[in-house]
Amino acid sequence: MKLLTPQEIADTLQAAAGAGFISARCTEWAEGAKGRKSRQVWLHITREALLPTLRRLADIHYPHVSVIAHADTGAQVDLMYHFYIYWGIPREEILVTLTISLDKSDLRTPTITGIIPGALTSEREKQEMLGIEVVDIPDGRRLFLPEDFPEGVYPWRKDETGIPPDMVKELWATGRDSLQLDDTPPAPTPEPPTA
Amino acid sequence: MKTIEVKKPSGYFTQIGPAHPALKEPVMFNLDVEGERIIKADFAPGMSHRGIEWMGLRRNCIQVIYLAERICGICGITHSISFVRAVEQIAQIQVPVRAHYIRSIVGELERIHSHLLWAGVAAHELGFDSAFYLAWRVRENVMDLVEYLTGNRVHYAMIQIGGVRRDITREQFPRIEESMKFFDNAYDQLARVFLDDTTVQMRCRDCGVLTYEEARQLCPVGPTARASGIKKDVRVDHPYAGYADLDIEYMTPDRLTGEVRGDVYDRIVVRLLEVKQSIALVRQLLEQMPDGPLLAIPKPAVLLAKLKGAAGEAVGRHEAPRGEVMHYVRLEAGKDEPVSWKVKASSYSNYLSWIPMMEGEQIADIPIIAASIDPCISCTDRVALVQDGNRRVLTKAELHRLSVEKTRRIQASLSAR
Amino acid sequence: MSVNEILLAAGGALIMAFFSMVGGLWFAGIDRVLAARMQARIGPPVRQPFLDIAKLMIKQNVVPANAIPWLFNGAPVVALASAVTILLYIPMAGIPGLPILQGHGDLVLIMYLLILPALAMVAGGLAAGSPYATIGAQREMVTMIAYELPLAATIIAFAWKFASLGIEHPFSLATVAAQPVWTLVGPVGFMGLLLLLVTMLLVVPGELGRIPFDAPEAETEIAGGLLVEYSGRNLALFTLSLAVKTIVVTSLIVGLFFPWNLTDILAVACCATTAAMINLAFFILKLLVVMFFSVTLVRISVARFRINQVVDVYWKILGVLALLGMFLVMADALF
Amino acid sequence: MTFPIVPDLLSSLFKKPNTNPFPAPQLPPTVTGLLDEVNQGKAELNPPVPAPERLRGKMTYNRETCIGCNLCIKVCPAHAIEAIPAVKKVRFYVSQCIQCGQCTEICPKQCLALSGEFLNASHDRYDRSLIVER
Repeated sequence: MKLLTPQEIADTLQAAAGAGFISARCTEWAEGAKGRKSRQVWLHITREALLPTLRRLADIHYPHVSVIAHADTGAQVDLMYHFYIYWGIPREEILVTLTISLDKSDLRTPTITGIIPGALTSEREKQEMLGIEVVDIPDGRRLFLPEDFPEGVYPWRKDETGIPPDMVKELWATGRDSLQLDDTPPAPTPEPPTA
Repeated sequence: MKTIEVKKPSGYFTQIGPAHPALKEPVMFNLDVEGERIIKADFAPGMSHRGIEWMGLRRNCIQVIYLAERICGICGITHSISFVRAVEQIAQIQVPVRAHYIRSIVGELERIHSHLLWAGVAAHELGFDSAFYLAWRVRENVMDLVEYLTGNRVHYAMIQIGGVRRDITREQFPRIEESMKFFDNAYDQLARVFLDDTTVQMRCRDCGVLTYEEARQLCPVGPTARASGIKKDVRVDHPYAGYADLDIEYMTPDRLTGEVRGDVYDRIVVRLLEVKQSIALVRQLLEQMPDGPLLAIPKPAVLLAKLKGAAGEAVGRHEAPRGEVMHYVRLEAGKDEPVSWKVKASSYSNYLSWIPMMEGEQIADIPIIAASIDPCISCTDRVALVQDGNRRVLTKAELHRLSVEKTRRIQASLSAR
Repeated sequence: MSVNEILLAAGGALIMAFFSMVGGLWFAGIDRVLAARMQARIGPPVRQPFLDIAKLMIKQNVVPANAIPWLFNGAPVVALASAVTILLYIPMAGIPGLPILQGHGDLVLIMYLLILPALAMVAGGLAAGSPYATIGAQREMVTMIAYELPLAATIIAFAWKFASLGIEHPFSLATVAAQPVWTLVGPVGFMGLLLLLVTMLLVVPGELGRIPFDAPEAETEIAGGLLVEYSGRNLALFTLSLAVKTIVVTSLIVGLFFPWNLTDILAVACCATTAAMINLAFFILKLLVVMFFSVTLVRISVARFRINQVVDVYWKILGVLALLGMFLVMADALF
Repeated sequence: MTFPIVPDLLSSLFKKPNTNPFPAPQLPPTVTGLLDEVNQGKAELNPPVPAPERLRGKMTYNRETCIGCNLCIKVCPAHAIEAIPAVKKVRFYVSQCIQCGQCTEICPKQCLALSGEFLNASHDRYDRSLIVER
């Protein structure tokens, strides 16, 4: 197997994404005394280009799906699909992140479990935590949230569908205000204003 | 949200969990069984969802390190190391090499202790309590060593953004070497007890098999993947910390047994081999550790100010004892707290492989199969109550009230006697 | 039997029941301490099982809503009563007056009686109405069927040996106690008897539901199986019946294989009471040794078997061993 | 058939147990009663396992040198530190402290430290012994 460089991977995937390509960048990061580098490819694409790009990626090397990360940016929700290719080859692994941005008015994304079944856990989690509909997901039940968790509340959203303040219970503060701490010295009384 | 109707199966339906002696942490297995055989397996985690990521988005990066450290009760370093690596990449902080080595040393000691803990739990699930006591007795030594080096037995508080907080000095080396010698012997003993024992072989060979192809598609990590012959190990694949300078091998079961079967026995083999590997790695790291500072930015106040100005996204990873841990972090300039933080713990990737492992096996194999991926779930303060077909959740306060009431009742009936 | 004899037997049975329970719990305590020491632990004090029973007795006795109460509550009583009953048939250390029911039953009866406590547990488990208990009850039945084969083979071998020598009442335990079987055989038969002894030692953990044959209870799989719904007094009774059963099966092995008395070996002549005391102490020591090798050591040095492996081990390994032993004992007569 | 653990088990029978003993061999009827007996020299407690040098235990606080900059509150991950704005000092809740020691590092006046004291259990998390104010 000929190993592609990060730039070559970015180019190949850009071609696969076609019109759905938005931006790409390659980064490196070195640690340790010998300065060996780990390499990352970040691709921003549209939702429609996700499956073709991923199929092309799987042709290069069967990707290890790490997780689908997320970020609520206000009007949109970003989904970052983190894949690793070239696993099993010492120090050659490359992180390929496919980012898609979904408008909050249309939070739908295709399932990638047809290509990588191992992504199911992460997709189920995105549904319940972010309110995203994963189209054609083979198992759409809740995963982590309790059964009596209210519908329409999505813990990872930062808008009005996020966790409402009345669901938040600050355990650390419970009972503090009722303490009678008598040995706290009183605040210095300010001098009464003269004249 | 779309839901799937579960088809009514033949045989009968039984549940194991969320609280069950076979499970050290709460997860629920829904099983269709025929006699003793499992026809269909499903699981429901989330009995202990704590909303850690939500909490992290309301704290600054230094606070998040310690929150991350507490994601897992056993791995005190994996989550904090992953988180700080992501933040360092965003803020472009170059960590001193000595700090990288210290991170790796603590990481390897943690692997030894975690694998020994697992070996004990697995033995207990098999009903082999003597091996459980043996493994945990041996583990006590590494716990003492970690306490000696970091100040605590778990939750080491060693990691800081840009380095480590405490040094491992030359005066401490003999104590570490003493422990490594102890583990050399302990490894021999453990390998004998676990791998040569006839009853362990009877229970674990060809039980809970995960084939190479299944493992490739379901993307498990760590020893679960390696036991099926999948060569995935962040320490080898991805150069980071002190590991970047070492020559590390993928530990697959064929190194000891000459074949890969992907069963529970192979997972025991992999973990034992990794204990041995970790001993060697600690020695190498100590030998090669350079001198130098421990922190890129020694003053925490300065660090906080720098992080407030940092922006970008990055991924930090670490090979935890259970496999890959990954943290995605996104920072924005002007904000103390991360705008996005996604934690991927190792068991998160391993859950799905339970299903092919369990189907077709016996009820008796559930505990050891469940334990064989070394699941790390977690604990919480709520309990589900089913009454007259209705389900509701009891809070800690309610539980406390109920138990007080019951104690009063019993006391009253006793005094009435 | 006259009324007097019946009264005497009843009184003796009560005394026997008391001593067997105390002794059984004491054995359980010793078992736990020995196991702890072998695992490099300190372990509980020897009196711990007594404290446990005392605690269980004052605890609430929960009867599940979907249990069959009379069966659920009756099973522990039957288990304990039947365990004590067996003891009334087993000779002990040649002490006069023991066994209380001497002459009323033989080895075959004991074999049947041995099933009773287990059957009571099965009934209790099924009556509990819990899936775990049901699985446990099914497994207990399978285990019972499994260990019957080696047990039966051993008893047949003994009876055949005595019968072939023309001894009256070959199935009677008194016969076995009077003539240590080892003295009746040649080298080949000796080998056979050794095999039978090993088999019997490994039947004990099955009888008592200890690791590796504790699939019916399997704490980490089915949360205690048969006993999962039991609490309080009922659980105490089951615990007691298991304790008594420990004495029963170990005495049976001692009675079959090691019937010698210390006074006979040393040929000491002393008054009857002293002799009885010495013999009793020696008998208890023999029981402890048998328990150590067949219960304590076995249960801590292996992993639990799956239920199909229990059957495999009892039929394919121990069954074959027992049959081979029986064959050797029979073949011994040819040489 | 091999059972490699059996020799280990049999040899442990003649060795000292590995467990660190509890202060008292068994739970005494009353703890205070036992302590009284110890004070009178009638009973003995098993000595505790020595704590390691670097152990991070209960917080100590020097109220006099504290300038009330509240930097420790900024880095405390556990909300264990509370500001007392009236006097510009802080208060520590030991029951919520996770002993990370981050506050001791950021403190500009070095008025905070972690002691080796680790017996911090109490039935009440706001027990007076678990609130450090000076």
